[in-house]
Amino acid sequence: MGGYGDVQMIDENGLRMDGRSPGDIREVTIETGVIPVADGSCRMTWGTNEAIVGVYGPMEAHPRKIQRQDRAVLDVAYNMAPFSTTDRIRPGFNRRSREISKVTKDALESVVLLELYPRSKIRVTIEILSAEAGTRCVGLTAASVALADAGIPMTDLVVSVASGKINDVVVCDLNKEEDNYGEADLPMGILPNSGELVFLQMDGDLSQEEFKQAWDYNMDAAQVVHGLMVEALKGGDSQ
Amino acid sequence: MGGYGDVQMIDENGLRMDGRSPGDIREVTIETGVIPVADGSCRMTWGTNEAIVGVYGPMEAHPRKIQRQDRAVLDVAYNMAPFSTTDRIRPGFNRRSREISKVTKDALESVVLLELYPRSKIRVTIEILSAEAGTRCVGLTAASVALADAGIPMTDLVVSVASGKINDVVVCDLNKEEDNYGEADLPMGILPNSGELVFLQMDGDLSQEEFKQAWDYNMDAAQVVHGLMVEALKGGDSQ
Amino acid sequence: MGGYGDVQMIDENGLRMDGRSPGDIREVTIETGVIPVADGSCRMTWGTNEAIVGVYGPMEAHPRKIQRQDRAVLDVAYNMAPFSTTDRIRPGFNRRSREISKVTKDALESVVLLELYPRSKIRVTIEILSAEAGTRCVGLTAASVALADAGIPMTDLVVSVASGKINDVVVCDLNKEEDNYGEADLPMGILPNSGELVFLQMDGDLSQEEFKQAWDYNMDAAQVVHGLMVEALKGGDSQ
Amino acid sequence: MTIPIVPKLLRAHLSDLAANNARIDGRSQWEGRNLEVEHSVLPRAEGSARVRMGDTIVLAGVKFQIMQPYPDRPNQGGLMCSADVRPIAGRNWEAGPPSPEAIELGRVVDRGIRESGCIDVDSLCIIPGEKAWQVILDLFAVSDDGNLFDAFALAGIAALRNATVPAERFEVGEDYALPVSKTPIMCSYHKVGGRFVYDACSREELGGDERIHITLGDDDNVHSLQKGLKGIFSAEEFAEIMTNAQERTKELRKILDSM
Amino acid sequence: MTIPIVPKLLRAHLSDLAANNARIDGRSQWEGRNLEVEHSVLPRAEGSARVRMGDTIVLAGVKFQIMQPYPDRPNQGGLMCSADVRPIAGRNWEAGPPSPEAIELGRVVDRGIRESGCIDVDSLCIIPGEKAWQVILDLFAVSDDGNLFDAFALAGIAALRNATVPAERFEVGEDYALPVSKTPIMCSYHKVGGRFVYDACSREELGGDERIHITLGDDDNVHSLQKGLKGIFSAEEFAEIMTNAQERTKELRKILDSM
Amino acid sequence: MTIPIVPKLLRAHLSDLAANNARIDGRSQWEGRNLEVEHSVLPRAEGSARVRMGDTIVLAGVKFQIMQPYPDRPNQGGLMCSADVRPIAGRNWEAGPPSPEAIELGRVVDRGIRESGCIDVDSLCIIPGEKAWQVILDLFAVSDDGNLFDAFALAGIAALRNATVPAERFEVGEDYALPVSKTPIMCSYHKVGGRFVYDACSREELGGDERIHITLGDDDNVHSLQKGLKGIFSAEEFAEIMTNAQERTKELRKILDSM
Repeated sequence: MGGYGDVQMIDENGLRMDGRSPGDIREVTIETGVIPVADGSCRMTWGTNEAIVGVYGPMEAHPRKIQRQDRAVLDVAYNMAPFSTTDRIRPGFNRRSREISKVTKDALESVVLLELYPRSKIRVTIEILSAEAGTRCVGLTAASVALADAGIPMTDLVVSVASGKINDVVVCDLNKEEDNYGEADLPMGILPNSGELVFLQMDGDLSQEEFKQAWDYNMDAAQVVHGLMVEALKGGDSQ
Repeated sequence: MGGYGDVQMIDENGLRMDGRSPGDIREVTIETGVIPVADGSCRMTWGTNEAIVGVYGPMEAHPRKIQRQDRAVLDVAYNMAPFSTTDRIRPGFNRRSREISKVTKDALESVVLLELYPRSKIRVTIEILSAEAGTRCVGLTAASVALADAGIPMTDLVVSVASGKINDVVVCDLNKEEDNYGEADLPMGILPNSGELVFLQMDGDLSQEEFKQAWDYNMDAAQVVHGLMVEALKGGDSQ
Repeated sequence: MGGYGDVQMIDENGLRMDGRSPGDIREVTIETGVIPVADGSCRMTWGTNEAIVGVYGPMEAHPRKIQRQDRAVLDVAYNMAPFSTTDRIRPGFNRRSREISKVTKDALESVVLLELYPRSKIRVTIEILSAEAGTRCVGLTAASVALADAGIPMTDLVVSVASGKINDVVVCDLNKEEDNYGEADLPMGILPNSGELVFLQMDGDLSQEEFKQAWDYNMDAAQVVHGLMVEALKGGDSQ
Repeated sequence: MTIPIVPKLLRAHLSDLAANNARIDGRSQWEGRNLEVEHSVLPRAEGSARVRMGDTIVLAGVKFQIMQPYPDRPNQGGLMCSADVRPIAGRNWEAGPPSPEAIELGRVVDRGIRESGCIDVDSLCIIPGEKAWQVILDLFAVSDDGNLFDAFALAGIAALRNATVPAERFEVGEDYALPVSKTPIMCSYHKVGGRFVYDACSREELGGDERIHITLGDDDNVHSLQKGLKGIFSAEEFAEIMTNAQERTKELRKILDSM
Repeated sequence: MTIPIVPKLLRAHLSDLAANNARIDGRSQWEGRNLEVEHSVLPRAEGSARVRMGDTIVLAGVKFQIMQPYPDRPNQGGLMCSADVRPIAGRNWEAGPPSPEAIELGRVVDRGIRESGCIDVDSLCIIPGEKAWQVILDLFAVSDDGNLFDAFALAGIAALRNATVPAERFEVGEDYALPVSKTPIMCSYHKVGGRFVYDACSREELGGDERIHITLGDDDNVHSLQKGLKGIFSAEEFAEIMTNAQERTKELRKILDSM
Repeated sequence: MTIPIVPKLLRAHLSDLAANNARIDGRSQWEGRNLEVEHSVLPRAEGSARVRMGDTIVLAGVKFQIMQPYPDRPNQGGLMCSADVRPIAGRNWEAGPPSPEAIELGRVVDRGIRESGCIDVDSLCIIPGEKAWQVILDLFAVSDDGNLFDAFALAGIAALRNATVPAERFEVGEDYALPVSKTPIMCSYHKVGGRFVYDACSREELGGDERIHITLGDDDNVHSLQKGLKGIFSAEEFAEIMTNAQERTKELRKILDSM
């Protein structure tokens, strides 16, 4: 986290610079079937974030050495497009993207019924087209929608939300300025039906009480987003 | 192309700075059997260009995953030696060389009877030892001579020549200064017996009429070079 | 070698800056079993040099293409830890380390009875934790102790020592200052029982007579170090 | 990218169709797929476009950086064009360093735009010898159902025409529209079942032979050509394609101009 | 690293043990292995530590470089943390570019130390806008018998507390101890046989499910969290772990403070 | 490079030959192959040479760049030696990052030339602390029939002796011949059939054991040694080789001096 300095981001009425209350999330839209050649896909906007996810498979896993006899392997890549940020991102190897790919894969493997497809591979590619704080959450949430769109059986969808702290106040779903000057960030990946977790990261500085508040905001927000996901998968796009 | 500025490269008699008429090519020499350990080889000079090509194979294609059941695979690499240009070239990955390798491979695959050698590999390595405009043409032409020197059956030799434009005049076989200040470059890979093409690139700016003229220059020059190739392959070196 | 300039490194009594006579080596300590999870290991200090070596195997060689039908393959890596020198070393590819890994492997393959373990792999990793001239010698010597600690049969241990030249005087076992300002360095890998060699490098400038002196110093020093190696392998650590 | 094994049945089927002057998706020989072009689709880019041709979808985004001009060209900025086909775009595209196919794709599109001179690099100078704009055009494939070349080229020029130079953010003056003086258009032809067709779909690419890419400028001037893949073609075949490209590039240029 | 195939027998055995509230090496659920911490073990480093937890052994070394501060932060130096697990540390670790496992390991340890603010980057400035110290913490695994995360984090903060800024060598003043104002401590929990245990050994890692890493500061403040590997956990499980971490980090901090 | 499997028959054959004091191509133990050295063979290089030893052919080219001297050596330029063996030179050499064999080859040749001090790096200074020449020697294998080491080393020193410093092109004065004050020469020996031979051909390399490379200077001074490959040798064997190298390097130096 960037540390806050003197930037005041909560007004006298307790509202944030974009008008939200501490527990509010930004506007979310979800669309499926956006990549005609993929087996499943999802486009998700979340504030000014935009992610698209393509799912291919189950398909043959090659080379053979990556095959598992008792289950499918899940290949997950998270990437930020060069034009997704104010300063262009050079394509290529990037430790941050590798780590996010890994924790996203760990989260999705916890819900996908991989044992139904021995020796095969399912490939999930998450591309961030526009970034505005919280891209890993948008990517993971959109990936679970895209997997559902591809008809891959899962025990539950995954909803990912991050809360944080600005000006010593805990708030839900940091936007870009809040993230830049904020003091903490707590992204979680939640199974909306059980309230269990498959993804958890955090950095910054939260007291135990603040941590509890951030956790609760995430849990509540997950229910809101889950409603939109179900709607998008049912039929018409959700906005 | 570099764009021409004020450099005058055609004199009042319509001759170029090195004394050639618009349709003339530079001096060409061809020599085979120049790499004792290779199955076929060719050294070609073309103006101050010098290329050597080594052919190995047909040999076992490994790893096995690159094998094709119904034909040989052709492995073509074009590379410029570090000392081949005024400013030294750093060895290593290079997008230009990769592209030239690919289009050269595409051209040679069009004439080599690959289906005679299922599961095997033929390796063609083109090294530019001295560069003076038109190296891709010299490399492709020399490669077809080296393949013939290795006894690999082909439907025809490939002759590659480039014409271009300087001072708004279409000329054949640009030299280095002409290439630096020229306005267009049209390299073609021609089958001398049928006049068909296996290779074509172009960049710059040519009107439809200029384009036709450059095309015709290339066709005529191909016949000249073809004569030298046949002579070199028959026996004595050609110069 | 750095070349000597005006630095005086031998005093009027013929002693070196650290008090040694020309033929003396620095203090050496040897310890085995220092990596609990490895099959064999060795920690060796030599002056301010410190190396640790881990041996794993014989174990399955994979991928299968690296297997040899008639013997084990020996995988040897030499590496300097980032904190092993005054200026931090950036991790990653390094031509010097690659070459030292190769010549160390060549030396060890000369004594390990690889034919006893067909199709398997033995992995030797040499890590320099603190560097003070002569790390390749320390690494090779420690590797032969670690292989013995792992119970891998060998025809003999390998003892590696380097002599060199400072202020036109041949001396044994250069320390860091001597190496920086010295005029030559002659590392050798010696089989202490036969006096034969499995490793030899040299750079700098030595007359034939100086070369003979440096050679003899190395032979004598090898016997001294060999005694410590045997002691360490017998039981108690050697210092 | 993974090179799929070409089923012989597909090749035979495409030959039969060609013999009857038909194509696998019902189009005629020179007919393109449904085309959609949109502007300003990427909020973080200084210019952007989205092109859809049938089930092929691509994005183009323009970003700017400040560079120091090269010593021998103190008054010039730069144009860089980068094409990335990531695994999201189709099951045969794989992660990792760019394949020869991806490198060719990027370089051919780059040459068509660069060689047309549509961006006047002299106009990109801010302070001679010290600061100039580098224009970076990033092409991104969302869905590859064939002919990424034409889709990239069209999205690329559309994004450039849509771009604003972010002078204010870099504190070197006021924002202004990037001057784009020409409109180069690429048309690609693929030999399928023994004859060339325009705008091949992925099944035609899979069962076809060589490709030819032609980029023409506003006056039908040729700016870039490329023959790709194994195959032999005649002067007559090329002349026929060139004639078609002259018509088709005019139509596409009109679409861009009407936006 | 090579991912070993998990033997089903091991998983079954670990489940049985858990059912009896036992662990494979005889420890209780929240019991750590024997711990040794040493200072000043690397002669060429400006600060160093060696940590042994059972048969897991790691080193941490601190080096300094002079950097130019970033234009937008002219008064700040930098902290870089790099974790390398080379093949010496265990038979499943392989040479080559860092695996996703190694990248995660390095980044999680880095965040715990960085986010605690224990190094005041403003104090690293030498000449504003021109020169500042870059602190480089290199973590090195000697022997991996499980839970490299905690070992790295403990060695890392111990080495920083041991470090001397080499101002004399760089000719910018006199040497002084690196100011380290806080002591973040990481505790890691692994789900084994269906329940979480503290400080898993390598056999527990091999036969277990997800991991959770918690870094707490001097006042129990949370500085970093990470869930790794496949697995699902409940809010109740997490609360239990967090409670344990609050106790355990205090004990470990005391050990460092007593050195 | 691909390491070919050594046929046992070849090894046995080479042993039989050695027992009769014979070699596979009819030479005697210390006899080199036919040698040709040519100067000025590369039009774009500032110095060049071509060496042919039997069917082994190599090129060496010298280029110059202007570098900034290192802060601690403000009056010195640099010498860089790079050896590349590309697939053109033989069927076992493959494209890609340099193999350990290629790295060793380049470094051994480099050390022989560098350590002899034949290039006075102080003479390469143009403006102290600001500009100096960097001499780049590129070695290129055309045909590898064994003993690339000696061929590279000989071509390297011959190209340096042939080089002109291109001061005019870089606008820092008039061109002049690069001063090369010494002539280091490498001789390589390979153990074949149980004894060492000079200048092994590729079949001898394939069926042989260890190699020893010796670089001697004008006064028989030793500048560089290297033992490569698996194998054990005695002090007596080495003494015999060293004696031979003293003779042979003198002969080769005479050939260069007579050009």
